[in-house]
Amino acid sequence: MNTLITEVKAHTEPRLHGEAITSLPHDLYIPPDALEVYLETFEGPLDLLLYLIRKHNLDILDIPMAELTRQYMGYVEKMQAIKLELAADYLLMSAMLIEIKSRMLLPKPAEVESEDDPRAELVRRLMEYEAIKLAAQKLDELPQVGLDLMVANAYFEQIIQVQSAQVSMEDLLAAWQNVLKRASHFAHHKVGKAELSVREHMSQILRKLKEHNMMEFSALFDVENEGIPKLVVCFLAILELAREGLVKITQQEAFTPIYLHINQST
Amino acid sequence: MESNNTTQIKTILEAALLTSPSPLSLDDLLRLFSERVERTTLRMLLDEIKQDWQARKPNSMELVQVASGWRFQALAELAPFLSRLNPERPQRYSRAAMETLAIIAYRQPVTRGDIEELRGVAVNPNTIRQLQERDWIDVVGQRDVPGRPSLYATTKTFLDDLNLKSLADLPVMEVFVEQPFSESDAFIETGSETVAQVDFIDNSDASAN
Amino acid sequence: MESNNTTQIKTILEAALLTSPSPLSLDDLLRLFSERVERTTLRMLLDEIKQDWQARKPNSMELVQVASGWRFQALAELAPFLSRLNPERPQRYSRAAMETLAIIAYRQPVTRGDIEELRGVAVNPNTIRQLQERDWIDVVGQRDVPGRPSLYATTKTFLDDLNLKSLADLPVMEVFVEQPFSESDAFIETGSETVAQVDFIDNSDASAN
Repeated sequence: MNTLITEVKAHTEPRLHGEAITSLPHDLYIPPDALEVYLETFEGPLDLLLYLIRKHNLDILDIPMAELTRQYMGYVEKMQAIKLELAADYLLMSAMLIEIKSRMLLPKPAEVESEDDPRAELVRRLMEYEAIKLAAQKLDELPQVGLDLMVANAYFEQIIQVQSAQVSMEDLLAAWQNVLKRASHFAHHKVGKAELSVREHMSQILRKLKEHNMMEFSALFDVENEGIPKLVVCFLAILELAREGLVKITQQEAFTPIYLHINQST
Repeated sequence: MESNNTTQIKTILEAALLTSPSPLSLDDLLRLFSERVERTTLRMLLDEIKQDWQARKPNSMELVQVASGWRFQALAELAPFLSRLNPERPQRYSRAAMETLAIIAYRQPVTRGDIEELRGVAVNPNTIRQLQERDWIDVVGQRDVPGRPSLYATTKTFLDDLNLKSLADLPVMEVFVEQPFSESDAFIETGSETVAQVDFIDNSDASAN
Repeated sequence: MESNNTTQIKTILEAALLTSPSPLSLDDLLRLFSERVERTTLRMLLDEIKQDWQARKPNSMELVQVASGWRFQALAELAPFLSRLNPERPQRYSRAAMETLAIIAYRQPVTRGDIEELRGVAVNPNTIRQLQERDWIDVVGQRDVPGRPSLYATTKTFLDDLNLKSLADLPVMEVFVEQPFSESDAFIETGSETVAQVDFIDNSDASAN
C-alpha cells in the first residue's frame, strides 16, 4: 500500500525529472567487451531480476516495480543488441513486469489492496528461485565421489561361476510358435506328441547306428520290454529315416537279415 | 571357535568392502555368507570394523554408510593427493545443471515443465540427459496430465556420490518467510530510500514507454 | 620430522593403492607427490607397506606387484566368498538360439539347412556351438546329400535339464489346426500314441511335399 502511494506520488510529482536523466543506471554500465560474457552469466530472467534486486539492495517483499522494470529492460535491450539467444524468455518477463507495473498504477478499492498486490506472484517466484539457486550452490559445495572422495576399489580375483541360461518349456514353446508363425508353408501342419515320439526315435536310431555303423533291423526293436505302441513308433521312425535318405536298409536276399546303416553313399 | 568365526566374517567383510567399487548393502553382504549370518551380527561387525579403522594409526581409509550401503573411502584430507592420479575426474556441472539438479533433489518428483517454471527458462535437454547418464536422476513416472510428462527424481547413486544417507541429509534449503506486503517492517525501514528510487525511476519510466 | 613425513607418504600410498581400480606404476605413484619423492624411497616404502599388511592379523588384503604396477588385492582364500557378490547373471538365450533349439527339439534330426529354411535366416555357427557346449544337442549323423551336412538332435541332458522324461513330454503345439476343436480335444484325452502316429504321418508327409 505504501508503495502504491509512493508510486502515485512519484507519478504526480515529476519534480525530479532533470535529475533522473543525469543519474541514470550507474551500474548498468559495463565495459562493452565484457558485456556479452557478463550477460551470459545470468541463468534467465529471474536470475537477472534477483541480481538487480540484490545489487540495489531492494526489498524483495516490496519491489519498486518501476525501477526494477526499467533496469531490467535496459539489460534486455543490450542482450537483443548483441543477439543473445535467450531473448524470448527475457521478453516474456519484460511483458510481465510491465503488466505488473501498470496494474500497480491503477487505482484500487481500498479494502482489497493488501491481498491483491500485483507483485505477489513475481515475489513468490523470485523467492522460490533464489532458494533453489542457493540450494544449488550448497549442493555444488558438497564433496563428490571422484572429485573430493575416493572410494575403495581394490582388486580381487573373481571366480566366475558361469550360470547357464535358464530355459523353460514355455520359452521353448514360444520359440517354436514363432518359427511356425513365420514359416508359412507350415500352414495346416499339425505337430503333436506322436510326431515327437517318432522324431525322438529317429534320433535314437541314428545315435545307435553312429555307434555301431550297421545294425540288424530286428536289433532296433526291444520286443520284450516295449509295448506295441513303442514298437510301432520305432518302425515308423525307421521308415521316416529311410524316406529322408538318412539310413539305408539292405537285405542280401529274401529272408536273410535286414541291415540298417547310415547312408554314406555320396 | 566362535571368536575365530567372527574374525573370519570380519575379514571377509573388510575384503569385500575394500574391493567393491560401489557401496554394499546389508543384503549384498549377507550374500557373502550365503545368508547364514544374522543381519544384526553383520551390523555389529560393521560397526566394529569402522571403529578398528578409526583406531588405526596411521590410517588412510574410513568405513562410511551412504544411501545404498557401506563403503570404504579415503580420508578426506588425502583426496587432494589422490586426485592428482586421476586425470579423468567427473566434470563439475554448470550452474544451469546444478539448479536443475537442485530442483529435482528438493522438489521431486518434478516434470521438465516444473523446472522451467521455477527457473524461468527452457531446460536444455542435454542437461537432463547429462544427469541421467551420470545416474543421478531418473524417470519415476508420468504426471497424469495431457502429454503425460515424465516425472524426475534423484537416485541412490546421487546420494552415494554426495556422501549422503538420505534426502534428509541434503543441505537445508533456506526458506524465506513470506510476510504480507503492507506489514513489512523492512519496507518501513528502507522506506525513504524506496521513495527516492521510485521518484527517480518513474521519470525514466516515462521515457522508456 | 622425517619419520612423520614418511608416515604420511605411506598413508597416501596406501590410500591411492586401495582406491585405484587398476595397478599403479612407480610413475603414477610419483605423481601423487608431484615427483618430489625419490623413486628408491617409494620402492622402499611400498615394501614396508607390503610387510605391514603381511604382519596384520587378521588380514584381508595383500600388496602385490604385477606387470603394470602395484595393487592391493584380496587374499586368494577370500575370493570364493567375494565372488558370491557378483554371480554371473544367468544368461538368456537369444531369440535366434531359442528358435534353433526349438526346431531341433521338435523337428529332429535336422541339418543347419533345415533350420535356416524354417527360420528364413542363416544360422549363426555360434548358436549351434553354444547349444552343443551345453550338451543340449549333438550330431547324430549326416544327411546323405552333397556336403553331407550334420544332423542335430537333442540329448538326454536337454531332457534332464528341462525336467522331461521324453520328447513326447514337450508342450504340444498345434498351429492352424484344420480339425474342429472337439477332435483335438479327443486327441488329448486319448493320449494314445498310436492314434496320434497316424495323424503325424499324414501331416509330416504333407509338410515334406
